[in-house]
Amino acid sequence: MDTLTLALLATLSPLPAFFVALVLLNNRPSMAQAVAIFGTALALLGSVGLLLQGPTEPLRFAWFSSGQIHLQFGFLLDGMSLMFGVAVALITLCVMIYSLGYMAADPGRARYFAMLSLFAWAMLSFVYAVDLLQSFIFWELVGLASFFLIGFWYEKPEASAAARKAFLMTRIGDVGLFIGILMILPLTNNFDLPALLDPDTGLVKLAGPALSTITLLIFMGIVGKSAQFPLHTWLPDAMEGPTPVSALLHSATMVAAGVYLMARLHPLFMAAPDTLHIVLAVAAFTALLSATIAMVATDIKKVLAYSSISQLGFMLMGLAAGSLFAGVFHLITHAVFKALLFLCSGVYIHHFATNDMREIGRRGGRSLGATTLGLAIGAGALAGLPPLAGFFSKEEIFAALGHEGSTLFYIAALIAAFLTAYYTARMFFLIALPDEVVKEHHDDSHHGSPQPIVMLAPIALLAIGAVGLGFFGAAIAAQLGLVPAHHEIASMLPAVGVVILGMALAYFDYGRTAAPRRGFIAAVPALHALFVNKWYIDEFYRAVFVRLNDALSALFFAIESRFFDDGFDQVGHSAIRAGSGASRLQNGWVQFYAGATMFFVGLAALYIGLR
Amino acid sequence: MSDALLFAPELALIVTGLALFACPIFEFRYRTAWLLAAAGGALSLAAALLTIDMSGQPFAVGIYRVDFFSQFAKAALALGFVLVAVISHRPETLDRSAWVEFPMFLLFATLGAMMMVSATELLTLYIAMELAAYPLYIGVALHRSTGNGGESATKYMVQGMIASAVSLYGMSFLYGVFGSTYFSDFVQQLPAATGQPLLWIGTALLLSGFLFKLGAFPFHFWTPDTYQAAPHEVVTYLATVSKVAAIALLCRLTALMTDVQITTLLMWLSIAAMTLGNFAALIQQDVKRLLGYSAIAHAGYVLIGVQTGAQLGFSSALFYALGYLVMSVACFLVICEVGRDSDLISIDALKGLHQRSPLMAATLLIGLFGLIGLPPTVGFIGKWFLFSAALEQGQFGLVLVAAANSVVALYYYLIVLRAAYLEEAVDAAPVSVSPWVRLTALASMAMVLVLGTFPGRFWDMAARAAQALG
Amino acid sequence: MPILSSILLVPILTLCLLLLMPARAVSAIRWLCALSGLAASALSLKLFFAYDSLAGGLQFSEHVSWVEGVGISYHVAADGFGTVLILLNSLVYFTGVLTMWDLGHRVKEYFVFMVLLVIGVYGVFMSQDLFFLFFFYEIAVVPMYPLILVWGSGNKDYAAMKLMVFLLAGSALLFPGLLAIYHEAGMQTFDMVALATHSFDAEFQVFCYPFIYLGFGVLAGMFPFHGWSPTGHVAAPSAVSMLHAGVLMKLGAFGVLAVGMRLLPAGAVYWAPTFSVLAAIGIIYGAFVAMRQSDFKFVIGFSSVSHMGVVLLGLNLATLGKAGADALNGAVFQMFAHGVMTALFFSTVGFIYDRAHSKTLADFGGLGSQMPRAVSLFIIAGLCGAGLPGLASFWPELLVFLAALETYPIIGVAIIGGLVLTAVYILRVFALAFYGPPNPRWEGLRTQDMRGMQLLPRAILVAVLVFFGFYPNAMLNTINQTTAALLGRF
Amino acid sequence: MTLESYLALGLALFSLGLVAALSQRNLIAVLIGIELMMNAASLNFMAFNRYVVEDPAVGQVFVLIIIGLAAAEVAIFLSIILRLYRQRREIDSEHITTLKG
Amino acid sequence: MIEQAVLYLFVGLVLLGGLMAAFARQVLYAIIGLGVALLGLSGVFLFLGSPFVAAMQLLIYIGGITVAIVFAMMLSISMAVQPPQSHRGKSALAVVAGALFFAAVFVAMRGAEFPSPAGALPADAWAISRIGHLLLNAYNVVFETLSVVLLLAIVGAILIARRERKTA
Repeated sequence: MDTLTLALLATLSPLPAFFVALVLLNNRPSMAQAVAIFGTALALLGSVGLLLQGPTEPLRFAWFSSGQIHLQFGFLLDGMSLMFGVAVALITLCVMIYSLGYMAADPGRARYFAMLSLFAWAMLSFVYAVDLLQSFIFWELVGLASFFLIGFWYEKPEASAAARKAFLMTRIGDVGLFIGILMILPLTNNFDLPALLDPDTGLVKLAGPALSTITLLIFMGIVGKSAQFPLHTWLPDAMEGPTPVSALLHSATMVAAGVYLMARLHPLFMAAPDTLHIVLAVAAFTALLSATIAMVATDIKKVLAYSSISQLGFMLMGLAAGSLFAGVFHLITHAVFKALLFLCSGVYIHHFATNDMREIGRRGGRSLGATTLGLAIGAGALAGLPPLAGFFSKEEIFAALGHEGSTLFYIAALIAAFLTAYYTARMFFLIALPDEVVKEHHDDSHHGSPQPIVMLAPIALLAIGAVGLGFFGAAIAAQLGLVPAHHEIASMLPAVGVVILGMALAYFDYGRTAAPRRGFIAAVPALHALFVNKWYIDEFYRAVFVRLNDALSALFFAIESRFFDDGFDQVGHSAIRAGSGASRLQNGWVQFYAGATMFFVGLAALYIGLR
Repeated sequence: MSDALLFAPELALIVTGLALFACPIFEFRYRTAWLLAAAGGALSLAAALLTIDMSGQPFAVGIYRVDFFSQFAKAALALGFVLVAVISHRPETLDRSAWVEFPMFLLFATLGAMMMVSATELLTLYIAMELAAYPLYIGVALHRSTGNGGESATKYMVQGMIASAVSLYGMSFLYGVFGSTYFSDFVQQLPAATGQPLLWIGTALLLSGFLFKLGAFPFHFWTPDTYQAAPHEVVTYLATVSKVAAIALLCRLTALMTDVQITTLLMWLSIAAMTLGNFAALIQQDVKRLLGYSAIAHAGYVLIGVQTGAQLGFSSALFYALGYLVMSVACFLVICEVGRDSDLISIDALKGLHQRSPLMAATLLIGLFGLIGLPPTVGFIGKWFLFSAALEQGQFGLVLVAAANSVVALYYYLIVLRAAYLEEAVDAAPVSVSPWVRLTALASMAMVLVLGTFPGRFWDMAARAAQALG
Repeated sequence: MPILSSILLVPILTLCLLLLMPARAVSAIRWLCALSGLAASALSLKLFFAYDSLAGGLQFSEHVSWVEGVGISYHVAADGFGTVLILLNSLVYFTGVLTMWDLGHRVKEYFVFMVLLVIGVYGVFMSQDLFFLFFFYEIAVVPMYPLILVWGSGNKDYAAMKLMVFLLAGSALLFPGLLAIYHEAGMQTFDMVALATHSFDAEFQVFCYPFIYLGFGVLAGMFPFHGWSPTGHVAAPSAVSMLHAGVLMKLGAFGVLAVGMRLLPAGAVYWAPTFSVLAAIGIIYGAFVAMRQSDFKFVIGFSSVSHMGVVLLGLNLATLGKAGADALNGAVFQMFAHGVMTALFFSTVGFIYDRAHSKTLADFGGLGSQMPRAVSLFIIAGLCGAGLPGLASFWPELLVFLAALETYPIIGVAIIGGLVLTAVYILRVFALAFYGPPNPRWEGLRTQDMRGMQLLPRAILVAVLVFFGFYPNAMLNTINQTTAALLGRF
Repeated sequence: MTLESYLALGLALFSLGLVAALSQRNLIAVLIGIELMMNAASLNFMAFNRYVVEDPAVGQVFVLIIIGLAAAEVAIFLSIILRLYRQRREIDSEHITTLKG
Repeated sequence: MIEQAVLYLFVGLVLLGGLMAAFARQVLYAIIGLGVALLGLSGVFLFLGSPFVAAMQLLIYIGGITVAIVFAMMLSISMAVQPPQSHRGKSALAVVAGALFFAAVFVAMRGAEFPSPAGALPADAWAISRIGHLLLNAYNVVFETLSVVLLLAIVGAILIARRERKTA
């Protein structure tokens, strides 16, 4: 098949699935599921086909012209997009298959699968977009699809609020992104990515000093999408969505879009050192911040959510440190193992109907053996335990940070890695090694098997990925057209050290038989409270921004009703009053009439006479 | 013979008038007199249209001129008279003992109006003016009610007499300044006399008689009171034929003797009239009274055209006069029909008119839309011409004031419309509308709309008429 | 066959037929109007495709002298803008008739007024004569009063009067303005094509332009003269709100474009900074006020104020700076997109209101599971309002934002930031009315969701939104040449 | 006496008539005031007739017509007063103020 | 000299009558004032060269109109006998209006210039026959119209003054 067909297949095929599932098959969920999975499978097929064909010239088509803008749409088929496209399609498909089990009892699953298709379409189109504006459009649509998915159970007020929050927080970032993109246009008159990135004729040359501003604004969008501080708070809340959705959104796709965009525009960022410093600082701070929160969270999805934020910080650090490969590599490995972790947690949640790790553990989480194994692999990968995938990709990031020579950030990353290892292990220990196990007679009849094959198969697939992907670093680098540096064993030591240290501490706190089962941080109550309350950031936002917004809208509303509405009414009333005044002249007394008349006649005569 | 032809519109009325005079003597029924009057009016209208292109002086040289202007105005007057005559097929609010004579009064008033527009000499003008006025004093006084009829007539007449005395006094000055009563002499001697304040005082005073007929500020006081408590049919006449005659005369006199002092005065009068009329109308509860105030406001609008002192202004004023005639007929026709049994008509009495008589409601709608100045009625295009004429003189501010005024006016017209069209009836008994009135209603609606959408022909006529003013 | 006059004649004939039909023949009346809407739509589509977008300029010109003495002529022609907006009007007309399919109260009169309104709107979009432009403009405005008063709801007395007073106050400004143009040119013609050849004195332009802009701007819901619009929306029946927000408000913007900017370019340039600021304030202001409303239609009403601010901003920016073409394209595109979008909004809200007899947000809650189709449609409209890509209004906003950013960076940043505000109030509606646990009070509505014929008009509107969302070229190709021609005047 | 003094006399008469018309309570007295105003105009005509005009007959005719019309006017007004009196039992101008506002 | 004195007497009568009419507390005095003023006026007319008009003034105005007014006055006999409390403010305002008018016109009148007759008047200029001639030729329309007006006035007056029939 030719490239265009494949590209169309890879991007467009979920769209008809979305439409059909939503509009035509709304009352036939099983057919809707089939259609959706078929669509995504086709997309996977397409993307794999593209990958096999290897990088080619971008395909471009004119889209619209207005004034001096000439926009095009098309497909950018370089190594990064090919690789990432496959990852997206694959993980989406995994999640869909998994959802067959997870959502089996939900009456609205036709809508669910439709929205997944919509999501797949938007995300894949985003990945392959050749034009920055095209990227933005699908970036927004990704946000929209995730809005619907997070708020899938819209009858739950929390879910609806979470969806809203996600949409708004990312929108705030998008404003920056949008401005940034629009600032590019006058400089280049088009948004063609290869042209923009061209080192000789691209934006780097054209923008000059404005480049810092532009990249910073674009980074704002990335902050929103990839849930970096200070716009990260939507992501944990977004866990209100169905767990497979979390797996999808917070592993390979939605949040990855930000990192992907940064990777896409990496040359631009590299040319703007000021921005890079800010990126590094924000990412490092985010990584630390969210790791500390994850340390004390008890909700398994919250832990995973904060770990996502933290890992995204890692990726951005890697990119900002100058290593495209480090960022992308971690992005891909993270996609796999985080999806794995979410899917595993989904099994627990589905089965035990709770998110609380302690509760899961107590009620026999480890009895779900396959899942617990998956959890162990995922957790290991996340913690960066060699030789799992996470180890290699994180190692690249450390190397990049070390290479770049910013000791401060290197240390920050180490601490974050330490914390990651700690809370990951904590999670695992809480589930797998509870202090007591309450045997309960679980009535499985209405649930079916706790680990149906449709749920286990994706887990297995991803687990394999999480184990093996680390060894494909060179291949991935090759796809990116890079040659990964060889790392000395010695340079790996600090990283491995902190990981082991973290896990050990977690074992000391939670794993061993006489463990206190409370984190070491509980020793410092102030910090503990800070972490448990997520650094009070939500409260701060509520107290400042939400209230500011409310106050402003109240102010404007008051202006509207007091000044404009009442003002109009006042004008009306004074007209009426003027009317009654005027008609009071008409007092019914004929001589007054005549007198007034003659008075004015006299005035008129005087006017003429005196001239 | 040709003289008789020139005088044909008036002659038709005179002949009919004599026949009408015989009606009470031979104790004919009202129906006969009514039919006779309508037929006479139609005849006169036909005659006016027939002679519209003629010009000449049927009587002694200089006192009476027939030209396009006069015939155009006469056609309008005759049209108004016919419409009013048809509408008053059962003038219940009129003293029943005077029914048979009633058409005669209207007819002679019309005759007076016709003579006014042709008169080119002060004495003729004066007597024509009085001929046009006295029958209306009588008509207003012939209200059946034992309540306010007399009051209304008294007020009307006191102010009318004062206005005519002022007018007469003004004529005396013109007589003195020019030493003649002939307009032709005026024109001749005007250049020499422009510096005379007495000339312009005389002119201003002379105009007051017509301002009174028009109901313009400061001679507007009679309008609401008289409209409210005079017999509906007489009010209809006052609101239509009378106005046309007054506007025509104002045009003729202003065209004759234009001076910046007079036009400035008229401009201020115009502003005062429309502002006062519109604002005072806002709080009215009685429909006829409200329309009285609206008439004051419209007098103000028409004066916009007159005060330009230019041909475009006169033609726009004449065109508006024609439009105002048909719009008013449409409105008052409804009032005559709906208010047949009551002396006073409050806005509430119109409630649910669309159920009681869709035709009447539609007529009122079209009429009021016209008065508001909305397309596709003649009110819109009429205002367009008027404002355009003022802007030709660069009077942007005046137009702005007038336009703002029309917004104020909107309110009270809509209140009336709302009652008629949009509210449910209290008493849903259908209004019985005689076929004649039906026809008149349709005709007036058609005229309002046709004049509004295809104004070309009529505008050309008005322009020609203004041209004839010289 | 002269296509523009045919388009105009369709509703005129419909009106005549309607007047002749007995009021009892309700279903015949409906079908007549639907057919008329369909015919008008077909003709408008034909016009849309027949318009030679490469040549641009005024096409399908028809010229008949009307009042020769003063130079009034019936001159209709369509440029790119007119073509697009005529199409919009047909669309809203047709879907509006279908939306009111279930009307039972004084049906004949309703359609009479509605058709009258439609005639006026068509007339404005195709008139090339100042007189006829204003003539049709007023015709379009007036029927709103009875339509709101008889078929409206709530505080309709007040709303209808307020609307009329505002709009006619706008025409009170226009009236002297338009006539002043005529007399200043001294060409004895109201023909805009001819007047456009006259270069007006700069001082006059500066003096006259505000009258034109404000006069038309009132109808376009410009801040701070927007008060009539939300109030009117709330009280009006749904199809009237559709026409009102969908096309009527566009008349204002179109007037600014066709009269103000075309004839008085120097005035437009002079005033553009001031009016840009006002428009930008309107965008932000409308969004903030919308955030606090408790009534569906008030939210949409203020969102219209906000969105029309984008149109007006685009118009003003068109006169300034390099990105003029984008700004103007954006403004015109936004007129169309907003028209379709609000039509969808009101059509859907009207549907909900007809069944629930409530428009109060807090009354609902969880309606999403009770009337999923209606709610979905509303959500689509809402997302369009929020400027989501893939729906038509993304493009115009993009273009206007771009121009704003280039011309007035601060305004640009502020209004792009306004996107968040838009999202806030739209999502607030979703959260209050559609999401959350279903309210047992509306359980009865489960069986009354949209179906069949009720779905049709809304589906058409959605299709249009999506079509132009992904294929903006269909719009931009049509208007590009006209934009370029107009920009040539500055 | 000069023309000016005749005119001044006429003006005085007109003004006095006006005062009468405006201040008298009895409608008949109001009528009297108006008659005086008309007579002031007559006086002007006669005066101009004497001093200014080429053909003095015109002014005389004018005055004659004025007299005739005044008679008609008085007849009508008196009958209206009569009617008013029958309706209200008085002809006090200050009491016929039902129609107002 | 005596002529002058008589003229001034008539002028005095006019003013006196006017004052009486304007300020009389009783209608009767107002009527008498009217009569006096008209009488004076007809005298002035004599001096202005027109005995015919003076006679007409006497005959029609004093003999006809004033008498008619006297008859009408009988109606309001109660008011005539017992004059109502005068409204002082109102009279003052009326005087102000009158004075304003007087002043305004007077100011204008002072600067007025009037044309004087071009040549000597023809001999029969003041002849009564000339009036008749005018009325029947140039002013025939006016004359006819006057008769119509009078006729209408009479018919109207009768109709108005007739007792209203009770309407059904």
